[in-house]
This record gives sequence, C-alpha cells and structure tokens, in this order.
Amino acid sequence: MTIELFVVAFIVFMLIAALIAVEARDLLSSVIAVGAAGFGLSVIDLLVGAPDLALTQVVVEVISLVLLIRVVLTRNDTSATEPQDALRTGVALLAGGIILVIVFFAVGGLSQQGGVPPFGQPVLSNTPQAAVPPGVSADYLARSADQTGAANAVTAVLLDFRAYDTLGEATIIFVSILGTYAVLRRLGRRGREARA
Amino acid sequence: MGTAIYVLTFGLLVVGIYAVVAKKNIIKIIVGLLIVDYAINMLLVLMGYRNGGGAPILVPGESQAQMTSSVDPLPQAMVLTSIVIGLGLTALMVAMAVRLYEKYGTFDMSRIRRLRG
Amino acid sequence: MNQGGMTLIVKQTARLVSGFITVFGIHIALTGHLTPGGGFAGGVILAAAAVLIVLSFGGAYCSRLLTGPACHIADSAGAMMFLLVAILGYLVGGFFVSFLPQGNLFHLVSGGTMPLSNLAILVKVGAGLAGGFLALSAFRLASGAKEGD
Amino acid sequence: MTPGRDPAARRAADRWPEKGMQMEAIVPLLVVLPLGAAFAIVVLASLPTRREPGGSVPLGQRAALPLAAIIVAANLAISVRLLGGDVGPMFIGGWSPGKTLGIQMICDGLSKLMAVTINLVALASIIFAKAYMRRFTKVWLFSSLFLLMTAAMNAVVLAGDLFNLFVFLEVAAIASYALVAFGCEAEELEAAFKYLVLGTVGSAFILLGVAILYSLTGQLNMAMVASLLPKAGSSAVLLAAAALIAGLALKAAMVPFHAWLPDAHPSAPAPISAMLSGVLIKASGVYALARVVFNVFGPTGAYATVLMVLGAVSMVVGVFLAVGQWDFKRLLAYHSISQMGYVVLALGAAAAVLARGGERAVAGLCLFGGLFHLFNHAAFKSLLFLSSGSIEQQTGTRQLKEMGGLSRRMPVTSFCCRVGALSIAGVPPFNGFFSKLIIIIGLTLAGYPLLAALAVLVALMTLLSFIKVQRYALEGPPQGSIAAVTEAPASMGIALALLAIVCIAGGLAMGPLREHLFAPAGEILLNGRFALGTGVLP
Repeated sequence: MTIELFVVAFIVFMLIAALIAVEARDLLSSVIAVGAAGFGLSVIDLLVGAPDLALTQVVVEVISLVLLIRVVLTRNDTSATEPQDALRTGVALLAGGIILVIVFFAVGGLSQQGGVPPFGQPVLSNTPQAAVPPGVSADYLARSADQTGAANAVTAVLLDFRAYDTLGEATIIFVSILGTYAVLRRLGRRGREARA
Repeated sequence: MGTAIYVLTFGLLVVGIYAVVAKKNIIKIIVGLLIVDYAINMLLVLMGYRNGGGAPILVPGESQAQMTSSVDPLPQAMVLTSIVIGLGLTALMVAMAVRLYEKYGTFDMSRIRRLRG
Repeated sequence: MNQGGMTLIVKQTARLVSGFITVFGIHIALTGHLTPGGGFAGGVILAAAAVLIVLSFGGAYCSRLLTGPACHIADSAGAMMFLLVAILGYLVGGFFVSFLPQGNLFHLVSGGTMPLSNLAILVKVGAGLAGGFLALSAFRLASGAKEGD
Repeated sequence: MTPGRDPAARRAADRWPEKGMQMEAIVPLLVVLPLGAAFAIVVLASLPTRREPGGSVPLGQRAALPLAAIIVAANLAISVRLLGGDVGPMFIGGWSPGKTLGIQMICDGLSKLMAVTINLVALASIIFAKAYMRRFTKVWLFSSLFLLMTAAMNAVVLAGDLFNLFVFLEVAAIASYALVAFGCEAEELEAAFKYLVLGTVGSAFILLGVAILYSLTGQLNMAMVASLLPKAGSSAVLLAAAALIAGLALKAAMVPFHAWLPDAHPSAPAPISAMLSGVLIKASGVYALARVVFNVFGPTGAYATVLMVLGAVSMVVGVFLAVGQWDFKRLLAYHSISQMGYVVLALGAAAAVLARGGERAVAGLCLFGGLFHLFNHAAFKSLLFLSSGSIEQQTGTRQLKEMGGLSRRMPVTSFCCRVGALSIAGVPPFNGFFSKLIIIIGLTLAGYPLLAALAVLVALMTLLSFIKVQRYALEGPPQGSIAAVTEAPASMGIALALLAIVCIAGGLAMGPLREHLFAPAGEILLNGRFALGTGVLP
C-alpha cells in the first residue's frame, strides 16, 4: 500500500509539472518543468522495480533538456504570447473529459470485472490454471538466466528474446539522426539561394 | 487506489494531448508530445508492477528461482524502446523547429501557414 | 555562446569530468547484462560527455576533434555491427540466433552475444547523438546573424 | 572464458529445431538487405576522399542511388520468389513456437501481396529518382532514408507481433517525416512538422492500444492475443480497439484524421510522394488496420461499422475536396484519401458480412475488390505522382492552369499520365475499372446498395476531376513558357512505363493475379481470428 501512495504522490507531482509546462508564459520555464516531470517518471520507475528504465530515463532527460533549451534560446525573447483559439481549447478539454470517463470504466472504476487487471496484480501473477494464463513474461522470468546466460532479465529480453525489436530501435535512432542532418542542410536544392 | 493510479496516468496523457491540440507555440507542442510519451511509458511500467516484486535482475548469490516473483521485464523492454523513440523524435523535432524559426522568424504555428488549406 | 566557448574554469572542469563520464558510460554499457543499464543508457551518457565538451569549448573548437563524417561513420559502423551479430546467427541456425556460448552467470563475458550487441549499440547511439548535437550547434553558429526577433 | 553451454545444447532446450536453409531463411533478407545497404551508404558517403577536380560529387556518394536501386530490385525478386513458396511461421532467434518467447514473423498471403506491392513501387520510384534527385543536395542521405523506409515497410508487413509492428511503423514514419522535409524549403518544413506532430500522436495511440492488449493477455504475439482476447475483459478491449483503430486510421489518413496528408504528400520530392501515397499509407495504415481488426480482434459488427463509416466518409469527402484543386500534386493527394476510402469500405463490408455469418463468397468478393483496389491504387497513384514530378521538373510548375499542350511536348510522360488517369477514373480496360466494379458488386451483394450507389457517384466525380487534368495539362494550347519544354530524361520514362505496364496488365490479367496474389491474401482475412494459427497454449 505504501508503494501505491508514493506512486500516486509522484504522479500528482508529474501532473503539476506538466500543467506548469503547458501553461507557463516563459518557454524556458516550460521546458524545465517538463524536465522535472521526466525526473518524476524516473523516480516512479525506481519505485516499481525498473532501475534500467530509471537510469535510461534520467540520461535521456538530460540530453533532451539540452536540446530543448537550445531550441528555446534560438530566440532571444523566450516568452510565449500566442493567443489561444477558444474553440480548439474547448474541443480539447471536452475530448479529454470523455477520454477520462471512458478510461475510468475501462480500468474497472466501478466493478472489478471487464477492466484491465488492477494495479499490482498483472496477468503475470495469475495462476497457470486461470482463464488468462500468466503470459510470456512468466517464461522470461523463469528461464532467462538459464537460457541466455544474462543476469539482467530486461537485457535478456531486449538483446536475445526480442533482439529484432532492438534492431528496429537502433534503426530509429539512426533514422532520426539522419533526418536531423537532412533537415539541417543549408540548401536543399542545387543552384537556388535559401529563401528566408 | 489502483484505479486512481491509472486514471491519473491517463490524466497526464490528456494534459499532453491538450497541449498538442490547443497550443500554437511549437515549443509547447513539442512539450505536449513529450508529456504524451511520459504518460504512455508510465502506463506500461505500472501495468508490469506486481505487489512485492523487485527488479528482474539477479544479483550474485541468487538463483533463477528467486526471480520468478519479480516485476514483469517485458514492459520494461518495451518502454526502453519507447524512450529511445521519443529521444529520436525530439532530436528531429528540435531540428525542424530551428529550421522553421529560421524560415518564418516565429514559433507561432498560426503564423506558419504558407500552405493553402 | 561565443566561438571560444565558456570561461577557463568551466573548460577545465568539463575536461576533467568528461573523462569520468565517458568511462562511466562505457561501464554501464559493458555490464548491461549483469546490472541495470545497457548499450542505450551508456551511449546516451557518452553523448552527454560530448555535449558537455561542445557546450563548454564551443562548436568551432570541437569541429577539429569530432567531425560530422567521423560521427556518421562510427554511427553506421555500430549499426552494421549489430546487424552483423544478427546475420551471424545464420551460422548456427537462423536470424538473430545467439552464436556464442552462454558463459557463466554473473561474469563479464556471458550472455552469448549480449556484450557484443551492447558494445555495438553503445558506439551507435553515442556517435549518433553526438553527431546530431554537433550538427545542431554548428547550425546555430552559421545562422547567428539572423537571431533575435 | 569459462566453458558454458554451447549453442547446440541451448537449441535443444527451447530453440526451434534445426531445419536447414528453407524459404523461411530468406524472408528476413527483405528487411536485412535494405537496412545493411542504408548503413553502408552512409559509411561510403562519409569516407574521406581526395578533393576531385571541378567539385564533382565523390564516388562514394555517387554510388548511393545505384546501390539502393540494386537492393530494391533484389528485394522485388525475393518477394516474387516468396509468392510461389509455402512459408511457415518463423520465430526470430530460433525460439520455439509453443511459448512465443521470440518475435514471430508472418509471411502469409496478405504479407506477400503487400511485399510485392511495396517493392514494385519502390523500384519504380528509385529508378525515377536517379534523374529527378539531381536537383537536390546530398542525394546519398536521400538514398539511405529511402532504403530505411522501404526496409521498415517490409518489416511492418512481415510482423507477427504487435510491438514489433509498432516499432517498424515508427521507423517508416520517422523516415517519411525526414523525407517530406528533404527539400528544406519553408513549405516543406511546415508540412513535415505538421505531419510529424499528427503522426506522433497516432503512434502514441497505437502504443497505448498495444499496452492495454498486453496487460489483458500477457502476450504480444498476434495469434496468442487473438486467442486469449475473448477471455479478457470487454470494456478494456474496446478501449484498446478504439486507440488502435484511431491511431492506424490516422496513419491511413481516413477522413476525420486526414489533415496532414494533403500538405505532406505534395511537399515531398516526387519519388517520395509516390512512395507515401503509393505504399506507406497502405502498409502502415490500411494493412495494419486490416491485420489488427480482422486477425486480432476478429471481424465483429462494431468494428465493421466503424470501418464502413470511415471508408464511406473518406471516399466522399476526399473526392469533393479533390475536385476544386488546381495544384496537380495536391489534387492527387486528395484522391488518395478518396481511393483509400474505397479499400476500407470494402474491407468493412466484408467484416460486416463475416460478422453476421453471411456467405463467405460475398465477403471474399468484397475482400478481393478491396485488396485488388489497394494494389491498383499503389500502381496508378505512384504512376500519377511520378508523372506529375516529371512534368514539374520539365515545366517548373505544379499548377494545372499554367500547363497545357503537354501531350505534344512530352509524349511519353503524357501517355503514361493518361494511363494512370484512366485507371484511377475507372475507365474500362484498365485495372481501376475492374477493382471498383468488384467493390460495387460486392457492396450490392453484401446488402448495401446505397453505399454501392455512393461508390458509383464518387467514381463519376473522380472521372470528372481527371477530365479536368487532361483538359488543362495535356490538351489545349500551351501557355507562354510551356511551349519550349522537352521530354523528361529516359530513366524517368522507364519508371513511368514500368508502372503503366502494371496498370494495363493488372486489368487484363485479373484472373491469374486473383488466383496467385489476391485469393491467398483474402483467405487470411476471411479466416478472422483463426488465421494466424490457433495460438498454441501450454
């Protein structure tokens, strides 16, 4: 129960940070607030037994914060003064409310039937005789060290059982860096001056 | 309490989508996409947690049997992939934002409108 | 940021710290199959060291050490190495089949191809992100005259 | 190193038994070859070279496009070779199929059809790019990104695992964002950024759906998820389905989610427009939608209704938006929305027939029409986009009103453009006529005569819109500066001719094509949740 309290506390912290990030007048504080939300996420990762993710989240957060601050500082004036479209705001808020209501029922808000498994009791903790057996992760946990020789089951999943996904993941970083180079070319077409 | 955790997570998702839909500033849109990313990553990690479970990592002296009660490693592997996707997208978005600022002189999407609707 | 980077104190500190950061990144990647971490975390840490150097010494200084093409080559070499690990699996049965012995649990050399894959990803992610950041900071220097609203 | 278990002993435990090199072994090559080539191109182009006289492009960079063309041709050969063979389910990493520890690759009829389509259009586009991309800088970046996008699309259609599907959807999407912005002009960056933002939201929804499905079943393998879903909670399944369908419909540019397409597709370089409209929206949109709805959730009434509404609305709204356009590429982009509407409508009608336990033959006819139209659209829409690119290159404009009389100045391009226009408009001997006819017959037999009438109406509007193209671009008096234009380079002509032949042959050889390409693919969708195997449980 204590873990749930901590998790809720940190999610509320993230929500507040996210709201500040979205509504702040100053872009620099907005970017820093979203960084704070990311660090909140890495603490949650630590709480729920995911140190791999906590580590990765922190370092990724540092890099993306540097990137974002760099783009904010492109302009000397860092305030956001764009007027907001009332219609789009209304539509967004309405849609958000509908999503939350649907989600409340989908996660079993009123009854425990028909929703996603409650927090702390995933399909993984089912008995093998249950209607939905524990799933593929039970096998990973039971045999990853014997089958792959790695002590870290997450790495075993990432680099042996599901290494093909990781190939895709490495490709994504490659593609996006290549895309960054492509977008940052000073001239896209030959023999034409860049238009401002 | 468990329901509250999931609903709050989706609340974070809604905040992110709200920023993407309603905000006009490119930086705010990027921030919104980052928040959407956080929300979904967090949902995956939380769905893998089980009561009393530790990290799915063996330390010297433990045997495989001691790992069978730890949390689910598969969502963690998925989230790791998703974090990397988010980082790649952030790099690309930042590059595009810098370039758009150079071309249009603004971060305001309502003034970045040279294409006919 | 001026061409010469930041003050001497910052430069010296960055020089000192970046070495440690680099070693830490490599350590995180190589022990990824034993402890938390892995090629991605290690690679991002490595890139963070490069970012630190670029920020404190300025883009112009770094373009002599760390050029775009060098980053391209290291980036794709890492990716090709990972792909090679996958293809070498054909020798023992199929795509992505681990072709190395498992080794002893908790030893550095264990887990079949995992240390190799982690190393490949470390090189790939580190070089890729460093190169991307370099391109971004170089871009700002070139368009510096246009800055400001 | 202390001796551990050797690989052979591991395989004995949980790995797939040794089977030797069979058809299964060459399937991953569809992904590996272009990926490896894309990495190699970057290395080749970045190697330090001696300064060549006259500032010409170094050899390493010039080799990029031919290398990409060779790889794509090899891929086409592999995918055609796969058509003949019977490929069983594959588990990557040699993990045994019983427990689905590894990632499954599927190469069934539907995947084969998509692989052939993707590689065919990719080959035409890359041949076309040789002359077209001369105007751009750093063509090696283009070649590498192009190959990465092709590899990712091949991986998407071969994926038998939900998360794997998502990962490669993202690779294809990120490559396409970068390629849309490849020209680096203001409009292109603007279109690419809008595309990126909406595409990322779509991907987030897809991941959300995958996450909920995983939490319900504890599996990511499509066959296993399909077999376990009926036992899981119902309201959460609906949430997952809604998230997945919304995300995939965004990738397919179905109408409420179409806002990005008319900006993004025309802004890209012409070979990329052809790839995006020709195959990307199909592979990462319609194919993934069909795979998930039919083979994972199973075709039930609610999903069928959603598909039919999405399809019908896209079909009508797309064509109405297209009729008023004077920008050639923008007009084509709106028609993509409309034509994809036909495909999704046909799939939805088939799902509806299956859901109410109707005749399998009728559902099969709808599916044949939909898949045939998907293939035909890939051929004629990429043909039209490529010819618009060659017209743009020679005349310097995309505005229909500024063209005119091109049939005399550019005979080859005009002929191929005409073939494409007649195909999309549904004029008899061409392929588009047959697929639209089959869809309309299928809709009527399935009990939706009103929708069939609507499809006829939309076909007439399409015809009208392309008569306008003929009238203003190809016929009539040449406008001022157009009078001096010349025919496009030969390599462009070859690419156009290749696709034009596919358009003509598609109509004439409908019988054999149906037997070898579309019937096996339709069979997969007809079998619904049981198509991917029964999902062996321990």
